[in-house]
Amino acid sequence: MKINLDVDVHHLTRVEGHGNIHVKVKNGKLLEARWDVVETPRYFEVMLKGKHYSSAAPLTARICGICSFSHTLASLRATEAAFGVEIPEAAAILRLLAKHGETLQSHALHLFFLAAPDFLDVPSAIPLMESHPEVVAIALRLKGLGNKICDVVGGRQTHPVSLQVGGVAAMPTGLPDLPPVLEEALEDLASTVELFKTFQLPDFVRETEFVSLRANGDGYPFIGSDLISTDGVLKAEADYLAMTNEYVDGNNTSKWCRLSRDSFAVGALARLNNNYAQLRPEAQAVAGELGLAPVNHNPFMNNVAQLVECVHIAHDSLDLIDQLADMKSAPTMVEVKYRAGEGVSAVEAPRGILYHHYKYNKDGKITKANCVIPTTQNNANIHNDMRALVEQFATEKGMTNERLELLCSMLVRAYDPCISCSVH
Amino acid sequence: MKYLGIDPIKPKIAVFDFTSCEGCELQLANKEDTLAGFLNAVEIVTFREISSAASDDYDIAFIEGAISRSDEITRLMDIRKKAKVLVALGSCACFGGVNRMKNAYDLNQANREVYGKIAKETLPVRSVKEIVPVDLEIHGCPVSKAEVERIVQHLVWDIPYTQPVYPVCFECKQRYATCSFDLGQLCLGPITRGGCGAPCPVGGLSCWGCRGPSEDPNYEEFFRIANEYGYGDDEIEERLNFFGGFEGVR
Amino acid sequence: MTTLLHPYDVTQESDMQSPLDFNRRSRLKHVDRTFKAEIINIISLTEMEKLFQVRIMDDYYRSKFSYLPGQFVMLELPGFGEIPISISSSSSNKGFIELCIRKMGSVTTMLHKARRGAKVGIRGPFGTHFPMEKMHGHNVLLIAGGLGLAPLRAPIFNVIENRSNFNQVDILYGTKSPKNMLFNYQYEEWNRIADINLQVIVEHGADSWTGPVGMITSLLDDVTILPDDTFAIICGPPIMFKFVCERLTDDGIPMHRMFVSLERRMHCGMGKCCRCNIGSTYTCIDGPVFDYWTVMNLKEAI
Amino acid sequence: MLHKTINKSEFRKLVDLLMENEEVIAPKQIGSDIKGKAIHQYLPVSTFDEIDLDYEITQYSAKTYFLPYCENLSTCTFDDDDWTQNISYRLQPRILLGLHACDINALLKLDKVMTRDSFPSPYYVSRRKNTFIVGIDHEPCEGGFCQAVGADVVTHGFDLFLTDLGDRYFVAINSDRGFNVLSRVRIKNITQADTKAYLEARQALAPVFETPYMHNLPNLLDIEFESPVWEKWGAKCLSCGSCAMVCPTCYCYGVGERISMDCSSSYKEKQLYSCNLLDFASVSGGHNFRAKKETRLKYRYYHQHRGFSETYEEPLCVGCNRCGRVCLAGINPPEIIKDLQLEGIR
Ligand SMILES: Cc1cc2nc3c(=O)[nH]c(=O)nc-3n(C[C@H](O)[C@H](O)[C@H](O)COP(=O)(O)OP(=O)(O)OC[C@H]3O[C@@H](n4cnc5c(N)ncnc54)[C@H](O)[C@@H]3O)c2cc1C
Ligand code: SF4
Ligand code: SF4
Ligand code: SF4
Repeated sequence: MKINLDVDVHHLTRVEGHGNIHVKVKNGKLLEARWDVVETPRYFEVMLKGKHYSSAAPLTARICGICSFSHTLASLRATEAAFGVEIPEAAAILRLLAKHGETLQSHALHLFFLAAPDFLDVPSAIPLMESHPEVVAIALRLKGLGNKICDVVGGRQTHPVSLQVGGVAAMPTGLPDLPPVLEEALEDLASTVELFKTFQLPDFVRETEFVSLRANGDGYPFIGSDLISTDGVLKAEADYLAMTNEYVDGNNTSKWCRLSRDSFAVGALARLNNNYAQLRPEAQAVAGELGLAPVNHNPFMNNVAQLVECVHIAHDSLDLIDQLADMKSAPTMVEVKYRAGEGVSAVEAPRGILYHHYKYNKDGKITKANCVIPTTQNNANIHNDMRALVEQFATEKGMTNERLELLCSMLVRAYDPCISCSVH
Repeated sequence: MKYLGIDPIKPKIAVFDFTSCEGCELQLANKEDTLAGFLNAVEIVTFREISSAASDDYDIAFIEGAISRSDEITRLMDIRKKAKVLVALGSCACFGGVNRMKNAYDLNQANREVYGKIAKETLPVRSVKEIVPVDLEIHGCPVSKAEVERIVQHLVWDIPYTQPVYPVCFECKQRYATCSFDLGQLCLGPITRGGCGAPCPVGGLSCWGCRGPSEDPNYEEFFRIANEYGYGDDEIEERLNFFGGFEGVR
Repeated sequence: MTTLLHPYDVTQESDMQSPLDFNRRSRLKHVDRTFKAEIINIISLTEMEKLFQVRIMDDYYRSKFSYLPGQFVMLELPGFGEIPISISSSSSNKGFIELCIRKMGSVTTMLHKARRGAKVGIRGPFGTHFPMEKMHGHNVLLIAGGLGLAPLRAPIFNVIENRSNFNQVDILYGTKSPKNMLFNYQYEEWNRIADINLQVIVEHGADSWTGPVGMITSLLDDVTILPDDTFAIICGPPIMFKFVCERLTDDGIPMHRMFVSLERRMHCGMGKCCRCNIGSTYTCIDGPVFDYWTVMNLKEAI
Repeated sequence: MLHKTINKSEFRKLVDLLMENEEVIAPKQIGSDIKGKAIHQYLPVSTFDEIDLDYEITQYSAKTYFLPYCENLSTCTFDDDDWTQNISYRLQPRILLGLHACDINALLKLDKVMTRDSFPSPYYVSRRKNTFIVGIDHEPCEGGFCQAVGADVVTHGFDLFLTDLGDRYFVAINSDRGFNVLSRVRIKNITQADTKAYLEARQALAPVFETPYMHNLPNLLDIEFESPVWEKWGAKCLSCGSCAMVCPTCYCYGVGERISMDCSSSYKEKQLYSCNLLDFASVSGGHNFRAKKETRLKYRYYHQHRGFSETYEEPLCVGCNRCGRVCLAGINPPEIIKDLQLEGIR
């Protein structure tokens, strides 16, 4: 067989952050298939040292511009755990609503702007404004809704200000504006499902261990709870290090992770594989329509899982706003008394489970910090998937460098990696 | 899209990211209600975060992020050569942003702490203007898309743009907010450049100064006030250093 | 349910509807309405200045629009801003007005791109004027520095058109350099046809320049001033008219016979925004034309 | 002016009735500061219980309901090379409840600028005429000096004005619509006892605090134009404009225009400004007529206490001292005026 393929992507596009793909196939033999993260490191864990507890969340929010709410929430919860602070019920609901806003915004951005162009054969969403105006209109409405929720609850679309140690600054005044837009979004999501039915996902399966939060009986998990894997590992939140097992790879500025196998996956697909039963029936129905049932081992199905989650979130947000309507004068903040202590928090960022871990001294200043990012956990798995993908497809008839490059790129994008996040 | 018989220039825009969270880039794709108009007014030729198309032929380069590695310096110098107008987008590009706090630590030790034995290359954080000349700065962490729109309009019509010179307090007051100082928070509003609409004090967190100093700020009085309200020099220092815009004012 | 409070609509206020005079004093309804006007011609004067001939499009409003030398209009580029600009043409001109505009900031730069036929907005006219009638039968000394010639052109036209009403007329004009000179195509006409003694001085000469070089005050050395019979009109940058006015005071011209046009930041033209306010004086209503005594009393005026 | 009394329970009914029909703005406690002092603000309310009529002073004045911080003056729509300008004014009536005398006096001063003179402002007039004002008597607030500027008593400029007589209010009716609205509930004619009670109540509101000595202030300001007092206070000024934003009478503004990204429409926006902001008097080309903090600060006082007096025979300031309270640097009229008086004597 005379198959020679050579793919070299320097700074993959339509992903957050900087990563490279190298594939070399010589005479049908795989010589190399690499996914390398080359993002500039920022040393957040070092910068956190010595900082006052009130700086932790605003600082770690800047780890990532796309999932700044997740970082904020993870950070706040870690601090609250260290100080033994219990936030009021209304604050917990508001935080989950803000989280939903972020997930919706992030998933919509990924599905329409980063992933969809591959399926519609264009380099970006910009040309779609002419060729598929209705798709773009839906995309903008959904993303806009996510941003609006963030804005109303968090005070800003990116890097929230109202979410603070002890709860949420105040009951937002803009809540009543949201339900009508959410109702509209349900229709837009239905149209999106129809669109996704027309997309051909690559037929690729590699058995994988999926890690996520585990539902604690109160619905699909987003903020804090036990940790679970499809290989049967179950750990407490505070025991996260046993779940992540970070190590440094020479080619990457991002660390890599392993658990039962030499890599594992986190993200929408992992959440869904572990917590399918907790999805709202409307979301389960959509999953069924799109052929997604747990446990699914096709990484490209992560796109579908995101869409299913959007449906879940839209319905859930309406419920949360309903609950809040009866809590107009309920407290949203408790007084915070700092003390020496240690806290861990796990939050499901849009692209997977995110951990923050701080140690505080008696002055309320950080002495040690650790953040483990979803994409850090995914990177090794992407790398392994890519090897398998190339092995499966390299020998396919008519395979060209371009097609292989597209396939590999689509694979990385399917994970919706947050690369600068992973190199924080 | 003619205006009063005048054809706008449709500038070719390229967006590049360096050491940052890519939040400012993300803002470019936000403000969904006017996004179509925004994307129509310019020709985006390179924007890695949302597009696979790329070209070296551009008029305006938006630079997001601080500079903290040697390859970034080379890349930036190359962009400067190609761009007619170079815009620093966001506080990381303008001042180094939160990244600048890294400079207070020993980098070798930092490397050991994060990466153990396999150290990664890193340089002290610098802003874009510390490396190449910058034509226009858009402050903020993240930038406000409304302000970006305004600036892009000025670029599209090629007319000069003036930044607001007043401090954040002014807009904070216009939003009917209660002063953070009254609520027991240290606020940099009195010395920080306005234009953001004061989302932070209005949202319940005081202003942390992401947009850097306003024009002719009264530092002396501000420090006196902060002390008077009971904030120690350490606290003030930590806050001033947060976004890198106030380096050396104290 | 019966209404407790009845909405009040200003636009229905009958006694407010018709203007008392066309300068729209007391016209409550639509004080912010601009007259749409077409740029009918653009004359490039220097690198920085262009002369725009602008015509109000509505026939009725155009026929009603009248102004006096020294008044200004608020010129609007919808979507870009509104700026005060002195009317630079003859007040007897009914068809169009002329605005001489220097490219400075955003609105003026945008305006410099405009083509013939573009439609802009005009509000006004606003402000006080040079009291030309008072000067009848006297000598008139018109002194301009730089762009100051633009507002001075209206009184110059007035003098020319009513030449017999004035005695000796001098125009002294100073600019940075010969290439900054405005309206030089008209000097000959003013000199020869209108019998006006026009003198130009530049701060920095050039090879082709044969005229005098120096500060504008040095031109005054060669002008005979009859203190009891002379009115002076001075337009230019603050520092210039300070020097000139002090010099003329020394020469004996009473302060109330010297008129200057002040420049201030303005956002409304109607004595509301306060940007041009100096103590209790609104430059847009009580000015821009002031006599020198008033200016002296404004403390910060210069 | 007609006078009646109304029981407090009836008054509550009246407010409920008003609330059913229109937007009601009233003083509302929004929290407390770190020292535990209540913070009040004029805000839209939807139930009577949200209202706190016994407030001392609101942090912001009610000015924003007449001169909004940002107001759309006109919009333009573009069509090829042409455009059309559209202007509309606020028409919806609303009720502003619980204004103190100083704040009503402030409106009367604004009326002088905005409704008379050469160019009345239709934007202001239409908001003013569409606002139903119910005032209420209250003792002067701490630090206020309304009495010194004659702003503690008000005789017009409102629809209804209340004086608390314990179980009932003594109501001054100053407009036909005020009369009409009152006729919806049970009111009583005033008795001699009511009048006596009213006068006693007023008496109790007499000066409580030391107020600054304002004698001959307009002339003093003119004479002390170069006084070092301005340098002393100017050095503290943050040039943030907070004073003008909370002041019930400061009305300076700027106008800017914005065009939509697709050039299909634009609008002209008025934004209240402050003479303390750095670029208040700067012009294109870089010249700033008031480049120094102290000059700008001085001119705020100059306008309030001399300029306005020259034109209207009374100061613009109503002595609420909101500007003094809001200023982080502690710049306040009573102390500045005191300093000027001392400086004048020296
Ligand atoms: C009574 C009067 C008459 C004038 N006549 C002329 C004239 O005949 N020809 C001419 O070229 N210029 C004249 N000017 C100056 C002209 O108004 C300014 O150059 C112009 O406003 C600059 O606007 P810009 O948007 O280009 O500048 P920017 O610097 O972008 O200014 C932004 C805004 O600031 C305000 N502003 C800035 N400078 C001035 C200023 N000097 N005066 C008032 N507002 C200002 C305006 O609202 C302007 O829109 C006159 C000014 C006044 C007060
Ligand atoms: S909260 Fe901050 S920005 Fe707002 S007025 Fe107070 S000091 Fe100024
Ligand atoms: S209020 Fe301060 S911290 Fe917040 S966006 Fe504005 S300048 Fe930045
Ligand atoms: S005391 Fe201050 S805020 Fe009150 S009216 Fe006078 S100047 Fe305005």
